[in-house]
Amino acid sequence: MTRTWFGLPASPGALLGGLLIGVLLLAAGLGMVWTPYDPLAIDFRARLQPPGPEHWLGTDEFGRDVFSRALAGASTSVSISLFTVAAATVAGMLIGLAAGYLRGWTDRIVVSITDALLAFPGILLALGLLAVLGANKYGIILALALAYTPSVVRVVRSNVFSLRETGFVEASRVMGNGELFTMARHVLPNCIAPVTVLATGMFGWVLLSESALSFLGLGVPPPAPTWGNMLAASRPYMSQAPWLGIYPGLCIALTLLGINLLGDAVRDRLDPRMRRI
Amino acid sequence: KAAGDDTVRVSLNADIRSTTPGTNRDDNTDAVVLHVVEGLVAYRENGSVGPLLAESVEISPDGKTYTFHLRSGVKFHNGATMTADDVLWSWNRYMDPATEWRCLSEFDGRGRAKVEAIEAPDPQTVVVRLDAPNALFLSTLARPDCGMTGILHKDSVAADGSWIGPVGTGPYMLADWRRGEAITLRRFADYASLPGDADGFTGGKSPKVETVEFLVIPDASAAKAALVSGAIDLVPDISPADREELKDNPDIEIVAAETMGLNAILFQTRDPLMGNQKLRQAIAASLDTAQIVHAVTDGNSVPNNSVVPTASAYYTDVQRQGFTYDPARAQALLQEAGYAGEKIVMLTNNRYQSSFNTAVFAQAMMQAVGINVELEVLEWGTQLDRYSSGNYQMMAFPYSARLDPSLSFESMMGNKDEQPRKVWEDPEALELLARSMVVTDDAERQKIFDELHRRLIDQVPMIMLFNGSDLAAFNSRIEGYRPWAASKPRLWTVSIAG
Amino acid sequence: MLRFALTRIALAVPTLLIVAVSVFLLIRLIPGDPALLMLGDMADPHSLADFRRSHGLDQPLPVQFALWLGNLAAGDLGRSITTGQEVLPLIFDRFLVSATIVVVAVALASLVAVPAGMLAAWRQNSLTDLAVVAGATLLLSVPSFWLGLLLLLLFGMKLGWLPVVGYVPFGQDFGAALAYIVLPVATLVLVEVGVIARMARASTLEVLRLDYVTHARAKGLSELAVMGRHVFWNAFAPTWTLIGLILGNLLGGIAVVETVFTIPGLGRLLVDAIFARDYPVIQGCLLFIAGVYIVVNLVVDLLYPVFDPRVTA
Amino acid sequence: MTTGTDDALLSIEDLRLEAGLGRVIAENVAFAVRPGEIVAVVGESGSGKTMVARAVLGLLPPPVVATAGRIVFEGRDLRTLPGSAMRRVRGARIGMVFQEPMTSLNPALTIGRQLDEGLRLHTSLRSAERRERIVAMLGRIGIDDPDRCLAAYPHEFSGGMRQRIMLASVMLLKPALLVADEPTTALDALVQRDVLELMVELTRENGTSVLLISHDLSMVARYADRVVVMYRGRIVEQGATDAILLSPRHDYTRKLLEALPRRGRARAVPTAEGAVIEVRNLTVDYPGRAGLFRKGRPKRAVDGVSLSVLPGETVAVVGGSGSGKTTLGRAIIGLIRPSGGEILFRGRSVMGGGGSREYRHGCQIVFQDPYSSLDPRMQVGAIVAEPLRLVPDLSAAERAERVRRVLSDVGLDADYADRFPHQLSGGQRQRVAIARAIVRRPAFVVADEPVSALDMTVQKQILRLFGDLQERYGFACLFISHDLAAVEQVADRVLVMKDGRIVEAGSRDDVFDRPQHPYTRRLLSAIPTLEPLPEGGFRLSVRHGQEALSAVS
Ligand SMILES: Nc1ncnc2c1ncn2[C@@H]1O[C@H](COP(=O)(O)OP(=O)(O)OP(=O)(O)O)[C@@H](O)[C@H]1O
Ligand SMILES: Nc1ncnc2c1ncn2[C@@H]1O[C@H](COP(=O)(O)OP(=O)(O)OP(=O)(O)O)[C@@H](O)[C@H]1O
Ligand SMILES: [Mg+2]
Ligand SMILES: [Mg+2]
Repeated sequence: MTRTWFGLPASPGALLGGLLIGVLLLAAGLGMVWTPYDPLAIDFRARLQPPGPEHWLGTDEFGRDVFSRALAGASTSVSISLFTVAAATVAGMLIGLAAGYLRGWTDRIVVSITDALLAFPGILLALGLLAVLGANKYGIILALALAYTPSVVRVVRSNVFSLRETGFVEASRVMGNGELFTMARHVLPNCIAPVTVLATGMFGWVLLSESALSFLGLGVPPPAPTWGNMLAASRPYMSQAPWLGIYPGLCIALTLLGINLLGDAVRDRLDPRMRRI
Repeated sequence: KAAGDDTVRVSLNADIRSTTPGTNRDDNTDAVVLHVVEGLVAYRENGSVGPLLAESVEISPDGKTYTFHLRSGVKFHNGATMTADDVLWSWNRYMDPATEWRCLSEFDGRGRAKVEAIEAPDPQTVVVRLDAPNALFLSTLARPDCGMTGILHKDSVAADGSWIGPVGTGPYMLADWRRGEAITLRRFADYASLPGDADGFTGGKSPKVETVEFLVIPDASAAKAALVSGAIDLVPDISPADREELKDNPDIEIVAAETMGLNAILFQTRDPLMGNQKLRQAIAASLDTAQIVHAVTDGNSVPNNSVVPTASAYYTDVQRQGFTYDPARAQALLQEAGYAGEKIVMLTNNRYQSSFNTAVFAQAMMQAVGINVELEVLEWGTQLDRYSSGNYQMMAFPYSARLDPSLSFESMMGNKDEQPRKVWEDPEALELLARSMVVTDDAERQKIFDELHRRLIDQVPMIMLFNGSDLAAFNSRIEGYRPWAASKPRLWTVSIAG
Repeated sequence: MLRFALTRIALAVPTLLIVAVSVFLLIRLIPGDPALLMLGDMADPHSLADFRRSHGLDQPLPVQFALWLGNLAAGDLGRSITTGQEVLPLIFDRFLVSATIVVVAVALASLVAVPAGMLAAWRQNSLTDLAVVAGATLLLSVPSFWLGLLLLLLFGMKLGWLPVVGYVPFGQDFGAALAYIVLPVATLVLVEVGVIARMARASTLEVLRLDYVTHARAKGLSELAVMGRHVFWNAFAPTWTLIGLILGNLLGGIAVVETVFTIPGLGRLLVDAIFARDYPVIQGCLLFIAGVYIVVNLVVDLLYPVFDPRVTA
Repeated sequence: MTTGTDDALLSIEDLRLEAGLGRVIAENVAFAVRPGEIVAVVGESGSGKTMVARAVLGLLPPPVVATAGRIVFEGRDLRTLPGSAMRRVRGARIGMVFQEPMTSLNPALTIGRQLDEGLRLHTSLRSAERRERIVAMLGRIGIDDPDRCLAAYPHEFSGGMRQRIMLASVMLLKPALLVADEPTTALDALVQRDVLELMVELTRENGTSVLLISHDLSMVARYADRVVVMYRGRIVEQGATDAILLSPRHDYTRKLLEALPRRGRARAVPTAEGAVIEVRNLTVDYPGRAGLFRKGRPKRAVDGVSLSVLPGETVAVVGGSGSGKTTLGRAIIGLIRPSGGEILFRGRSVMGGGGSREYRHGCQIVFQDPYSSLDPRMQVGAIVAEPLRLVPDLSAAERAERVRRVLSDVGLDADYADRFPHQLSGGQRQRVAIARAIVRRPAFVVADEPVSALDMTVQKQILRLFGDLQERYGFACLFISHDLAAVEQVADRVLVMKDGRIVEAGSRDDVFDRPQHPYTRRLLSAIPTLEPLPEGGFRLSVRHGQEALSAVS
């Protein structure tokens, strides 16, 4: 077998997933530099216009162009998800490694805290942190990262525990390598595969959480658009101006679909059984 | 619902907090409880105070003694007849700190008034003596948030003083309260009504519907859906957006009324930047009030730059003179102010759509003249905290309804050293306000309010925008429902068609 | 088994303690004043002070914390600041409402999703498989409140088949209760079906690879018998863990769905309490939710050997 | 080629198997099984044995299909049989036993239910009668308490027991043909023999024919009447067992036979120097599973073992599964902390403080499972270079040179250096593991079952390589294995372990030719060996008579 590590198999699901995510990233990139209208520009005369040649996806209650907002929202939503996942992953890996490495009391404390966090509804965590940090993008990233870190810790920790027992970690010990070196050289890199799988899944959950937070009034504060707060804000107009909710909803659903499909492909790729064939 | 069903179902956006008047309450609690209990005096539709359980009130020339002559033949829900003893008993209960009456401090000398004595020379008369004249004594008694100082029968509390339930004199009796779900009221057959039409909380009340059910529906879309599907009959406060949607529905009727709330943009005049009066004037000139109000309320409310509500009896041509929208002048004022593009943060919240939308529109207009303003959207509890500590530069803020202009002014005026939440602390204006609270003559008071308005427009400690309106939507089988300035649904005016 | 349960419960104590301390501190870090929220902008400083005094909010934090912990040890969670109700019965009432909906929804979702996932695995790479996978992924990708609102618009308003909002307890009027929970349950079912079906499919695929399945076939068993007797129990074990996790998470309150359908559940109670800074209720809710989470996980683990006898509790 | 005859129970004609689009897995497969006969299919790993067996039952895994040929069983072509008719054949007429005893029983169902299942399906017996039969059968296969066994779950039994139960479940239905796909590879020598003996007995009793699949020629030679040799999807040779052993015609068959390990010359072991490793009275305990309020009872895995290994010498440790061999090796290398005794490296104690640097560098281990001992994310070059990291005064160039040298020593080309472990065959992986162990020129190497995971031909290469390397680098070796044939080939001295103790020790020739302890004798008799005959060909021989055989069954 050749080194096609991320050479994904040409399954239709993976292709579709890749396509969707490609389009998403493109849109997010585009949204950062260009949108047809200013996504924040208010137009008193053009409120709640249905989709048409002038405003492709219509306008919202402030007369803002929905298409521009969806584009601009893509970059916000994607960057929130990306940063959250990145933060949760990095923190989770470090803590999980420490717990798995130090064991004993450190481990017991880490387990108690992660259990407590897992048993804690995310909403309060989000509200608490948002209120302390100010309701903004960074607060949300931090709050959601805190909510998702325990899952990473758990996965990494249990992986470290089982990796410690594997032959190659023992082999490293027999070579006379120090524990820290062994952790860095052999344990850490081998945690990356399961964490990657977890991270792809998490990306989708974060996207959903962000919109659910907006729905409960705790999301990224308007007027900056995210798909979540666009969707949440569309609620009063659901039957009057359905396009307000349908497009951001569709964006979220399609992104999630893409991520899930891609995640499945990555998982298949990383499955040791698949690798052995 | 089946025809002939003698129940009106009304949505409430939150459960009531208790059934106790003036204690542990919020707007919804007041709305429900004031169907059950009544006070000696009550607000009329224009914000003036009229007698309710009292036949008449005499004020002594020195303004310190109030004599209430009680109406005869008024029955409590348990059948007992109301007498001066019941008034004394109720008053003493309110004045007991253990009751935790929210308006206790208004009458025990810590606040504006001190009631030195209360006595009942005969069963139909109650005399109250104050330490000093006070123009607001009756308005305070009538305040909905004080529970209208409602007169209760002593059966309302148990022997140990704990609350059982309101035994009042109102047109409806409390039948059932399923927490978090619904409150059921039943018609009081022996209700003794004043003559004439309903006028605010006073006037004629002739309950026609047997049962009133308040259903707790926190979500506005859900309430709308329930109304459309016929699950409920009345939503007292739909959003302007919903009006657009419902107005073509033949089964639904919508009625609007201006309220006495104050929707405003507040400035922190002690902020180094916002302390600059020219800058504030520039901001005022940059805002097209009419445009904002039209957009925020979907044309349902009228613009009002004055603290005196449009529905108030004191709202005159003077109050109609507001800020002028003039971007060029705004820019000139900015120059004069020496404003160099410093960042200004405007707070708003995501609970009250009108505050939020106001902020968004105002931001756009201010940016148009070159003011660098940023929005910070807070959770309501947090904004309230910032408001009360005075820790902000600008904020879009909704004051709840005060029915007397003195109280409206008082809500935003005061010394910031004593109360950081106060907005306007011009000493001369404060003087005027203090006078308006003592003077009982209407013309005199009007003059004071006019003067206050002129100063407000000049000093711009805040920008009043509109009072807001209550949009009630109801099933067309309901007749006689009228929203009014106090934002409190009144079901005693309602009947069911056919 | 008993020892196992006791051990787990003992281990949960520090977790609960951490929850208790962090909740207490966290909610007090959040700006916002219950007195102000309760009394509104009209309140004058005197009534605010009265209010704080009568609710013990004027005490120093350590004193408040010690008082709360002390009462907690005695099983008293205090009284709500906003309604004055006792917190424990309040939480319990609301929990019953949420739990009814969650349990019904998760049970229904499992009933649909597990067979669907197994069918898809059994017919791997067929059209059926594709349909199940695509459907599950799609359902997984729809925000629950959006789905809920769509259902509400369609069945409640457009078609008018079902009551749109509110809740009737089962004890009161069974038929009405049923009608009221159809939509919220359907929303949850649709969302969770996707998750469970994918898991069921994956674990069935795993089991289908194993020798004993081939062996069962080599005995001449029909496919139905193979799937039902040999594959189901083994594939269900990991799915069961997932279902347990979902239950544990949802029982903590389904704030979003409760908001959409106006259900007086635990999630809504918590969110409202947060908005009102109703400290005793927030503290009580969170401790309760953490406890429920721990208990559900314990029960799941205790039941696991039923599906997989290799694991002894 | 001899194909289906009229008297054949099963005859396969011209069978062709393909996976997906035209990848041929087997073609032109043709052989027959007559009633009562045991036919063995042998061949290297991946030659298609399993697929052919599965084709007989119509249970090919999804991408694999039979595209041509006939499988005639009792006069009917199974390939064209409809599903329902096929299901009546499965179990009732053809039974199948799989390789892995751990996974061929359903972990979630009791033994009773799994045994009953087939009977209920294929017979019309009442439940009491079925139970009676099952209990009788369980007794027959040597289960002490059959009634309790019915309610037990598979995980409560050892591997050997499970495989017997499997056999019982198949034989209950008295099938005409038993297909056994490597039924014993996962078991240790003693257990392996038990299970096979039982299988032969049961099939004899019922007159069942057997299609036995294996890659172990010596085992096949002992039980099979006829042998079919497969190589890369084709049959290269078939015939009576004796004939094939005596005169193997095909090259591959010959290679297979020659790959069998055999005893080397006894070496002169230098005795003058002191021991590299000396172990005195070593004891190792595993902590038992502890609860919250109680400490588990520790399990003693190694119990008072003493041994010494001289420089350049190979000392083998043999013994049944679970006898403590691995534990001993790991304790010596410092991976497990012993609970008692002493370990000396070059005369100095290494207990406490983890041992000196010299000891750490001087002692290496080759693990039992090469795959899991190689980091899947590192390339071969990096894996082999890693131990050199800690060697002082070694320039990068020297290091690279050392790696290149050692790779070529173990027979891996330089271009293997940038492959990942999963891109190597089992034998190549084992070479990498060995290279890594010796790259630092250790004085002492523990080899824990270095060949048990490999197939015969590869096994032979590795054993030979090991000998060569030892000659070249002169390290001492503790060779752990339960494979007596391999031990016989490489060991200078042999230690026999049982239940954590050494029951016999001596020179290789002494132990193999004059075993003292009964356990050693039993072990030796468990494995048949094929001895080359001077005139060419091979003969089956069983050591130390039948005395030990009967002692077990
Ligand atoms: N499910 C499958 N899909 C595709 N190819 C397969 C599958 N299973 C096995 N093969 C291929 O079929 C060929 C024959 O495999 P088979 O399992 O019959 O070998 P074997 O002779 O039994 O080997 P071993 O001794 O290792 O068990 C191999 O090349 C293998 O890679
Ligand atoms: N980590 C462990 N914890 C507890 N007991 C163990 C552990 N590892 C091994 N044992 C027990 O110690 C005994 C010796 O095990 P060991 O692995 O040394 O046997 P072995 O001779 O190498 O067997 P095999 O031939 O199967 O590899 C066995 O009874 C085993 O069950
Ligand atoms: Mg095979
Ligand atoms: Mg071993």
